Formats: sequence, C-alpha cells, structure tokens
Amino acid sequence: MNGAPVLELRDLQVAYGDQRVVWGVSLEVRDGEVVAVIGPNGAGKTTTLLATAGLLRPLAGQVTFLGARIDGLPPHTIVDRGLALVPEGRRLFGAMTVRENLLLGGYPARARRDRAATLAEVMDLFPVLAARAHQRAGTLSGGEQQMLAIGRALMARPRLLLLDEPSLGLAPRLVRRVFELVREIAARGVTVVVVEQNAFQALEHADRAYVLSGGRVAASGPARELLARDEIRRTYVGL
Amino acid sequence: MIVLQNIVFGALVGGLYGVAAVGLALVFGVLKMLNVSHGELIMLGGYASFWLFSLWGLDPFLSLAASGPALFLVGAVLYLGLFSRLVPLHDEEKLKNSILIGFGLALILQVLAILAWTADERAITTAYAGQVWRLGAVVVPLARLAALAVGFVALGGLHLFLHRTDPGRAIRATAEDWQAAALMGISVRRTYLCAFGLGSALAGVSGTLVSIADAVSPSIGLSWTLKALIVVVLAGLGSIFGTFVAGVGLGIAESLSAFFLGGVYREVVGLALFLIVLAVRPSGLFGRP
Amino acid sequence: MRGAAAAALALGLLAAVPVLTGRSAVLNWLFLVLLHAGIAQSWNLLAGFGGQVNLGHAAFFGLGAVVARILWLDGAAVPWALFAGVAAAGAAGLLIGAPSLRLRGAYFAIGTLALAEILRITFANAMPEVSALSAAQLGDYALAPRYYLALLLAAGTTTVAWGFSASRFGLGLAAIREDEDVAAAIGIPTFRQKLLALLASTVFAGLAGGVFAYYHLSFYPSFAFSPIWTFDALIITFLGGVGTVWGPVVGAAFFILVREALALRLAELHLLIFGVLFVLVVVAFPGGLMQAGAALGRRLGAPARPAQRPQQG
Amino acid sequence: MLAVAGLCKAFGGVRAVWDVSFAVAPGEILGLIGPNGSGKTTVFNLVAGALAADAGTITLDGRSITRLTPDRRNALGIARTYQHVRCLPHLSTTDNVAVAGLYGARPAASTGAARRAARALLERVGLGWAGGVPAGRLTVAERKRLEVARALATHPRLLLLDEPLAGLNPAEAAAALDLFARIRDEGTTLMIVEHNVGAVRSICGRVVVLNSGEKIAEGAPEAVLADARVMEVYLGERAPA
Amino acid sequence: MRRVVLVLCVALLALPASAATPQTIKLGAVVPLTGRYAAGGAQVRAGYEIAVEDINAAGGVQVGGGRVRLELQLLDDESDPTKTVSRLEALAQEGATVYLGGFGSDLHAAAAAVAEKNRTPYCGVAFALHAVHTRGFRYLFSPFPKSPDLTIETYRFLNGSIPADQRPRRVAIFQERTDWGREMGDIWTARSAENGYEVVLRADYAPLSRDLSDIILRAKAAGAEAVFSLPTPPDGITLVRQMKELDYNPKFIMMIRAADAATWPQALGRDGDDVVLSPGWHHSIRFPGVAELNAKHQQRFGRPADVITGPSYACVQIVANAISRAGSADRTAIRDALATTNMQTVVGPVRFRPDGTGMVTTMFVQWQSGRQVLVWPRNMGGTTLRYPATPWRSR
Repeated sequence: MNGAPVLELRDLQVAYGDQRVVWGVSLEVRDGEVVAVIGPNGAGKTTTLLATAGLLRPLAGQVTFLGARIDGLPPHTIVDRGLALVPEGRRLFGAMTVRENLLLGGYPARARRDRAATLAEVMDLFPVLAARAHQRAGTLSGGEQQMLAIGRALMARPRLLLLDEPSLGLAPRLVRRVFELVREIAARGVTVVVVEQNAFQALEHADRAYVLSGGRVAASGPARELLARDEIRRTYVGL
Repeated sequence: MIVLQNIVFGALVGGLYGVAAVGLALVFGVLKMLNVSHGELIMLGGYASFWLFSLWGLDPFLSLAASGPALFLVGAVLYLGLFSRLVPLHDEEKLKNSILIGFGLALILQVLAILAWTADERAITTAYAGQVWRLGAVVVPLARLAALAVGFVALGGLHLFLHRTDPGRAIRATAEDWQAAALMGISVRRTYLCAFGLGSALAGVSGTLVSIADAVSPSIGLSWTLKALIVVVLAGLGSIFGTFVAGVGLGIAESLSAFFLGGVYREVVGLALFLIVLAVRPSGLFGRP
Repeated sequence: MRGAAAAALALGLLAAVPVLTGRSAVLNWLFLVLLHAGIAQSWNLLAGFGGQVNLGHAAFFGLGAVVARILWLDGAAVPWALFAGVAAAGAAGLLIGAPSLRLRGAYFAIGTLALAEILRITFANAMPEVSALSAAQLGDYALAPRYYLALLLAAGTTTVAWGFSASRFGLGLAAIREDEDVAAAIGIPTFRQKLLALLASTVFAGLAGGVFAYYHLSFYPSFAFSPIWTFDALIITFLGGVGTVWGPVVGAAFFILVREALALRLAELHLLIFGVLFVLVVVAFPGGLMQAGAALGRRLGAPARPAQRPQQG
Repeated sequence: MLAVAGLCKAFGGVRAVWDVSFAVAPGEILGLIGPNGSGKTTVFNLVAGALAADAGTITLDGRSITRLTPDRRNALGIARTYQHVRCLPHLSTTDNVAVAGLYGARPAASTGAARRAARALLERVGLGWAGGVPAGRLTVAERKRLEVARALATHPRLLLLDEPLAGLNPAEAAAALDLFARIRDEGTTLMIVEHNVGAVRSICGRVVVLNSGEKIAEGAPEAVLADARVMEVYLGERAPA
Repeated sequence: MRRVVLVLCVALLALPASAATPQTIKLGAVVPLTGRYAAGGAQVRAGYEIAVEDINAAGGVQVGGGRVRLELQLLDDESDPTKTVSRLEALAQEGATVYLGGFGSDLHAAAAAVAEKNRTPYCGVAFALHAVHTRGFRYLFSPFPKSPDLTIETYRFLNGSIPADQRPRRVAIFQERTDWGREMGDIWTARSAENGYEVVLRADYAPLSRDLSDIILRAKAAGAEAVFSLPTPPDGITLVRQMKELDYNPKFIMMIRAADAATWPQALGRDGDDVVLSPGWHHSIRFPGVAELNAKHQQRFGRPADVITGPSYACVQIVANAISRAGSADRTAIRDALATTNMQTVVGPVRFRPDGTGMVTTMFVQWQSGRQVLVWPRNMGGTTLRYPATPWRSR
C-alpha cells in the first residue's frame, strides 16, 4: 500500500429499480496496484463496477477518483477522466471492424490527440488484433474478443482499468494469458481492478483483494493471504 | 419493351421509398423509438422546397441544402422537447410512448401545415421537368433520375459519415450497444440528438425528392410512414444501401405487378412479396439475424 | 368485489341512458366510446394480455363489418349477420394466426400490418361501391338498438379481459407475455394459448366490425379495413393502459369525448389542440391513464403497506 | 429414468455439445460440472426442450421425448430453473408459482387451489412473506428460490437446477442444499449444474464432467474430482497447493 | 407538469360551445378541413361563409313578416365518414335546421343518410356520384352536375367546339377504381358511339398510385386521341408528368377533379395548360351575383372565387330562398320548399328533379396560360377551347 489513492468507494449502495443489490461497499485502490474483487454470482461485484463507471447511479455513498467525486456523473465524462471499464461479456461492437472498435476506444477527448500512437501501442501489445484489423469484431474467437475488449479500453489511455470477468468463457490457457496481460498492463503504469469468479487465478495475480458477498465486503487483504485462508478457499475459490 | 419501361418507373418510385425508409430506420436503430410522424416530416421537407422554388425560383436540387438542415433543426427541437423524455424508459415503454407522441405530433403537424399552406396539392415542375433520356425504346425522365441519384448520393454521404467519422462511428456504436458506447466516452444523449436530427434531415431530403417526383399535401404523412415501415422491415435493420435497394425492389415489384395483373393490384403484390420475404428470412433481406 | 359492484353500477347507468335521454348526439358519442372501447379491448386481449402486438387488427374488424353488412342489407336477421361476421373474422384469425404467430415481436406486428393492407386494397378493388342504406331502411333506423349492441360489445370484451386477468388461461397468457420460454418450461402450451387469445381478439374485432356495419349509414367497404382502426385501438389501449382490464375503456372515453368536444367547439383548430393535449398527456403519464389514476388514488387514500423483507442475519 | 445418447448441438458451426451420453437414475442427484462455456446449460436446454438437438436421443422412462415441445416435456415431469434467473417480473410472487401449478404435470383444480399450493411452496423456500410482491422486485437470491418453488409447483419427477447456489451466501447455500436433499428424499430426481465444488461434493451421488461440449469424466464426486484431467480443465491446469 | 395538463384538459372542455342566439336559423355544416379532402373542403367553407355573410348583411332571410338571420355552425369531419355522422348528430343537438354538405362522395353519402334519418333538409355540392341519388332520399338536394350530365355533356361540348373532321374519335378512359370512376366510365362508354366516338381503352387504376405509366403506355399503344379521366389531385399531377415523360400527346385531355385546384399551374407549370375540367362552375360565368362574389373572394383570398366556392355559395342562396318560401323554420316545410326551387343563383338557374339532383348548367373549363377559362357553354363570358392540346415538347 504505497501509491496515492486512485479510486475510493465509500459505503456504496446500488439498486436496480426497487431491487437493492449493493448494500454498502467500501474499497480503495492505490496507484500501480492490481486489485482483485471476488465473490459468488450475484454478490454485487458487477453492479459495483457499473456504478463506479457511471452506468448505474448509486443510491448512496461516494465514489472518488483521483481525488474528485465522480458518483452521479454520466459515464462518458468518467471515461474522459481516465477510468475505463471492460464490461462483463466484453460488449464489443460486433458489426464493426476490429480497427473501428479500437478507434472508438480512443474516442474521449483526452485520448484522441494521440490516438494514432496509442493504436500502434495497442496493436503492438496485441499482435493478433493488428492481423485482424479489418475483420468484423463479431467474427473473432472468444480469446481474441477479450484481447480486443481490453485493447479497446486501453485506447482511452486510462489511469485506471476495471476488468469485469475477463476470463469468462475462455480456455484455461487463455485465462492465464489474460492474467499475464493484466500484469503487463499494470507494469506500464495503469492501475487495474479485476472482478473475477475465477477466484484462484485472480488471487494468484493480484496484489490485494476484496471478497464480496451479499452486496457487502466480506473480507479483504493481500491476495496471497486471502488465498491461504481456509474459509475463503472453501467458499469462494472452490477448493 | 413496355416491361422495361415499367421497371424504370418502378425503380424511380422505389428510390423514394428507400430514402424515406432510411431516415426511419436510423432513428429506430439508434434510439429504439418508432417515429410515426416521419411521414409528416417528409411533408414538411416537401413544403420547404416547394416554397423556396415558388417564391425565389430556387431549383429544388439546390433547396436540398436548405430542406435537409432545416429538418435537422426541426428534428433536434422535437427530440429535445419531446422524445428525449423517453430515453430513461425501458425499451418496451420507450417504443410505446414514442408511437403515441408521434401520433399526436402527426396531428399537430398536419393542422399546422394546412394553416400555413392550405391543403392544396403542391408539386414542383422545373423548366427541365419532363425531359427524358432515351435508351432505345425506353425513356428515363431526367429530373426523377436526378432525384434518385441525389437520394443515392445523400445515402452515400450518410454511409461515409457513419463509417469514416468519429461522430458517425459513435452513432453506430450507440445503435449496437448504448452502454458500451457510453463506456467509450460517447455522450449517448448527444448521439441520440444527432441521430434523430439526421433521421429528420433525411425525411427533409426525401420530402424534396417527393415534391419533385410526386406531390405534397398536408395529409400524405401516414402513407409515407407506412411505406417506409414496410421497407424497413423488408430490408432488415443494419444496412443503409440494403434499405435503399429494398425500396427500389418494392417499387419495381409494384410496377411489374401493375403491368401483369393490372394497376389496381399494384400494391397487393408488393405486400405479398413482402410477406414471402418475411416468412423465408425473418430478419429481412439485408438484416443480421 | 367492490370492482364488480362498481362495474355493475356503471353498466346499469349506461343501459339506462337511452331511456333517460332522447338526444341522439349524446347517445351517438356514447356509442362511439363503447365501440372504440370494444375495438381497443379486443386488441388488448392479444396485445395487452398476451404480448403479441397485432398491427392488422383492422383486417378482422373489416371482415366482420363487410360480411355482416352484406348479409344484413340482404335481409338476414341482425344476430345472424353479426354471427356470420364474427365467424368470418374468427376463421381469418385462425387462418392467418397459425402461420403468423410463429413470427415474434416486430415481425408479427409488421406481418399482420401487411396482411391488413392486402385485404384493404383487395376490398377497395373488389367492392368499390359505397354501401349506403336506402331511404326505406333509414326510416326504421333507431340508434338505441345499436347502442345496446355496442354496450354488449364493450361489456363482453371487458368481461373477457377481466376473465383473462383472473383465470388459469389468463395467467398462462400473462406468463407467455412475460417470458415465453419460461411459460413453455412450466408446461404452458404456448402456441395453443396464443392462438386462442388471437381467436378471442379477432372474434371480438369481427363483432365490433359487425356493430359498426349495423350502425353506420354509409361507408366504403374498404374504409372498414383502414389502418386507422388498428391505430385507434392501439393508441386508445396504450393511452389507457395496455394489459389492464379498464385501460381501453378509459382510453376510449378520453380519446372520443375529448376529441368530439373539441371538434364541436373549435372547427379549425380542434385537431391541433387535441394533438397538443394528447402529447402532453403522454409525456405527463407515460405509464397510461390507469396507472396515473392508481397513483392518484394512492395519494388520496392510504398507501398499501409494502411487504416487509425479513432482516438478514 | 432419463437417458441421453449421442446428443449433439452446434451454434453457427461452433460445437456446443458433442456426442454426450449419460443416464440419470431415479432418486439420485446428478451433478453436471465443467468450466464456463463447456456446454452444461446447453445440455439442460436440450433436455428441457428449449433447444432442439441436432442429433442424439433423449428418453424419459424409455419413451423418446427428443421431438417434444418444452411444455409437453414439462407435463411429463421435467422442470427446470435458469442460470440467469428468469421470473415473470410483473406477476406477483404467488402468481409466478400458481401459474406453474395450474399447468405442469398435475394441474391444480382451480386458481384458488393453485394459489394456496403456491403459498405453501413459497413458505417452504422461505419466501412466505413475499407473496404479493411483484417478482421483479425480489433480489437475485430470492428469485433463485422463487424459481425452485415455481419448478416444484409443476410436480416434477426430474428437476433440473442450473447453478442454484450462485449468489447465495454460505448460510443460504447450506439451507438450499438441505432443501434439495429433502426434495430428493420426497422422490424427485435432481440434476444440478453447479460451480461450487464443495456443494457438488456434498450432495451429488454422481457427477458428469463436460469440457468444450464433450463428456470427459463421470463417476462419484471424490473420484472424478481427483482425476488429473478434470483438475486440469476445471481448476485451470495447475492444482493449487 | 401533470397538474398543468389536468388543468388544461378541464379548461378546454369547459370552453363554451357557441350558443345559438334566438331569432336565428342555424345552418349546420360538416366539412372536411383536415385529411385528404381538406383542399376541397376549404373551397366549400369559403362559399358558405361568404354567402351567410352576404345574406345577413342584407338583413337576413324574409320569413313571414319579419327577417331572420342565418347562423352558420361549421365543423370539421377530418375526411372520415364516421366523424361526419357523429358531428352531424352533434349539430342536430345544437339545433341545426338545415344541413350543408362537405366534399367527396363517401362523406356526402354518409351525411345525406343522417339528414334523411333526422328528417333534416340537406344541400350539398362537390359530388358528382349519381348513385347516392338512387336510394329514395327525400331530404337530399344537390345543385351540382351529376355523372350523367357530365358524361353526356362531354360529347356535346366536344362536338360543339371542334369541327367534325378534327374531332378526337378514339378515346381512352382512365377510370379510377371507385364507384364514381366506374359510373363515369360506364356512361362515357355507353354514350360514345351515338356521338361518334370510339372508346379504345378503359383502364382501371387504384387511386393514389405513384406510377401510372402502365395505363399511359396502353393508351399510347391504342392510339387514343382523347383522354377522359377523373383523377384525385396527386394522381392528376402524376398523369400529366408521366404523359409528358412518355411523350404521349393526346389532342384532348380531360381531368375532372384533379385540375380544379387553383394551385394546379403552380404544381405543373406550363404542362398544366390545355387540360380541360368540369368543376361545376367558373367565376367568369355570366350569372347574377357572380361579380360580387368574386369581389369578396378577391378581397379575402386574393383571387376570384374558386370553382367549388360558387356552387357552395349557391347552396346557401337556395336554402335561404326555401326558408323564405316555407315561411317558417319547420324542417319538413323547408324540404318541400326546396323541392320546388326555381330560382336564379350564382350557378345559374336551378331546379331540382325528384331524386334531388339539380338541373344546372354543366360547364367546361380549360387551363390556358396558367388560368382557368370557361370554354363551355359558349357565349357565357368565356373563350374558345384551345384544340388540339399543345404537344408537351412544344411548351
């Protein structure tokens, strides 16, 4: 816990219509960290991310990003400030080409100036995307789609990258590759939050982790420590 | 020969169907709202050109530069004042309420048009109207061919805009998945405004073309809306040129059936054809399943 | 129970109207309200309760109207003429419904619209003569029997709608509307249920057409197939509250009475004012008039106590 | 009672389920496990009839149900829940269950009877308090329980549960497992797709493991989970220390 | 927002309906001001309003010993026959003594039946369909040329205007698929031979077609020298355009109805010239009162009275005359007086046959240099027919 705080959630509560899903989540992410958020289906992990990125309006609580409140702002301004989310299920624009998807990722004003350079960087990081630049995104394989989703988010030149279930539907070999990429991205100076059901891989690669259950934080701490805790292993890691 | 001649006229009429339908499809595809007053916006576009022509003698093809932007503004105002209120609703409610608002709007625009311009039929006949281009025994009327060409160019411009510019790509992205688009830093509301304006501008363009090739009166709206709706479903969402081609195809089918079965069953055959397409390809001719 | 009593009271009052007033305009307005309530309600049976938006409703209304009209003017007794119209509309519903109900969502909607337009144009071509009553037939014309038929239509459709809202069949239909896959998975024969709802909807549309044919002095047969009938049904239902028992009735009352009242006062601008008013109502009450009424009732009366979720341990 | 043989299903050229065969014995709880995307839910959809098989047969008590529609299969006694909960959001919780009781394998005599039965079932899954609430207002965990009640209301002989424990906290999960065991004891056969290996281990008599649409193992949970191949695909190659 | 809407609703409904002042006789008119017949309805309305103004300015109608003012209550039926019926019933409740009709044969057919049912005299113009008059209606009166007059007079007009050796003997009828279209086509065909003409084509088409090239090509192939048609305004515009494009140059083009509108030359420019129409009236006809009507119309709308405005004006003249002769506001008395009408109006002398059709002058008008000029009957203030029609390419 060394860097400056990048993201801070304080007592976040979120509901879909009348139905409350997040009952008070507080967490903190510091510069340069990889933080994992794990927990069962329906624990409120995705909802927490969506509220952070502005796609859901929190019922109560605060979201602070780089020292400024962002709760209640529309998602596009939050992206503009340097927070990018790779949503669950990737949500690519399937009818558009790989290149167009990436260009859209660089849509925010702060990223648009250097868009060509960023595009080159991302293509460098994901050579497979360069090869398929003019293919429709919907025709890519699952792994390629995940690469594109991450690459697209990186096009925004984010300070903080939120990844929602990046391993979903990927073969084990690809899951490992995704987590290696997460470390690479972190090494380039982007802070990362990964939400995962695949708790084992997430804890293996993260610095710190939060365990959510029933819309609340059930446990938190250094990832290795959590992985070693018996009740966590049994309940959430599946061992 | 007469068959060929019929195909030519059918294609020219069908081109109008196509241009009229693209605007409706754009709004529906992006906002998931069905603007049933689209036909009334076409009517307004027709009047814009008609008046520019009869007051200042402005050539209707030049007045496109006015009717398009003017209807863009009308569309923007309608969106900001009315349709934007539906954005937070669920898809089903959004569709339902957009139909209701469009219905009320259609009444309002019709009465305003009568008050402003009387209910008489208006059309534009330029000095070069009726001139034809002879291809053997087949004649191709130049003004209407030009109208078709202009419509095609307008759609080509739209295609380039949607595929080659950032705002255009933002519209396509929003159409596909507005939440993901928002995560790209795209302002969804501004994109909706832009798409609604563009759809209305296209209605303006097709109104001008209607005033050249057909006639305008305050009550033409519903028939154009219905025709556009059928072309949109025939084509399926997702392709501008597909929609245009479907419109042309419908026009040709109508004229051929007029030739083979007599004029009174013109539209019946077009509709029957439509049902067959629907049965065989429920996602439309050019739509993605 | 209170609802049933209120409904019975309303029905009694409406039944007494022809006795109480000799003013044909009043009776005529109420007739139009009841007719439109019937058309809208018949559309609501399939679209509101079953979730299948039929844009070809005018086809069934038109078939009922034309068949009943021809037979009636040919000298058939009115009930038989109406019955034949109903049968024609129902048969067409089954014939058209079987293939088209396999289409889902927008495709069902537009497919039925195309079918209705085909019928409209075909009837315009096949029967171009205006169908008008002769002076002798007009001599016997009385509005009251037409009014009672419309009352029967509105009451009948609304009773069926009420039945839909409370019966096994209606619950099954609601399940289909909410989620067709789930409905099938809990044993609901979805296709048969949808087809039956379509049948009920078209049969009543045919009856509405027959009542119209018996009422109207003079119209072109193709007019009964005009898409206007479909859109009026849809707009009235949406306005009042789709999928509710009373929405179409409330919507029809608003739609007809406000429009007629304005038309009587403002010859030139009535449609403009009506359009503005309509848009304002839609913007103010996007959930429909029934929902707005319920909200108003809640504000006036005691709010219902929401169920309490037990505290989590 | 249920036998599946040579089941195949492809989506646009992608093999979702490939030549899968297994059988379910009366009164057992069969676990169906495998990594995400391995085809478990597709198998459920094929058995329940939501999807039509490209090839293969499904028989229930020796009778082929391969070509039956989902509602016919339900009438024969197959009920299911969904991985992503699907309730009838605008209907009350009671009606969600009552409508199932009115159809299903043994339809209730009247809506009143169905509603009474529904309330009893809701009580049983711990939703007794929520009868009048529109189902759309329940939490995901509550809707999971509602789905179980709805499936039970159709009087199934074979109940397919798709990730029934997802989203439940340990205490709720324990209660749910308890409920499943009691349902089994009352004579209903269960088939469960579940991520939670611990739960599978505790309740399933047998498990079938799928990977990339193919069956790679079948047997008692302890044996299957110890299998190196299963460890590899299911837990991500490297077995944790 | 919601409260504002509610208040608005209530306020609008509380608007007072125009209350009838005593000592007036109310004329109830239902006219299409919106929808597809709105253009024609506007002409009808102008005629009614100017006529009522004129009569009241002159002190009203002489009834018995005193004078009674006329009150016009005019409602819009949105070109929808169901609304025609309901609004006529509303007018009955408002105390209308006489009904004035709207525009278009379907609306008239509905309206005339309401009048018959309510035993209220009905006077309407702007419908030539004769079938309405064959139902035994006693309260229906229409001082307007009907299909038989129009068709038979067509041949008289041609033979009277064109030397025998130049007449367009071969005729194509473009017959709209409506009852009126069929009626006109039937009589034109039946009476052709006896007048020296041959119908070489009767082509059906559906109204509001956007492409009529198929029937034009067939007429051209059949060598038709004259075209008789009765298109709606948009169909008329399409016909002229496509005839020009297909270079089909009949010597004589008659378009009843479509060419009525004053805006015809605006829509078609010089291509609208030489087209002949039979609107039932023309503002240059030499009948008493026409000049005054034109002056008023000029003042109000900037042009002489439109072709339907004259007959509408005449309707009110006829009704006022009948009220005066009936000597009371009794509907049956007025009906009986109407049946014995024999008077001079802006459409000339008017008498009624027992079926309610008027014995009126059938006029033919031609567009010449962007103006409507009267070409038949001769010597009534008009000019001569321009014949043959200028070929499209020489315009």
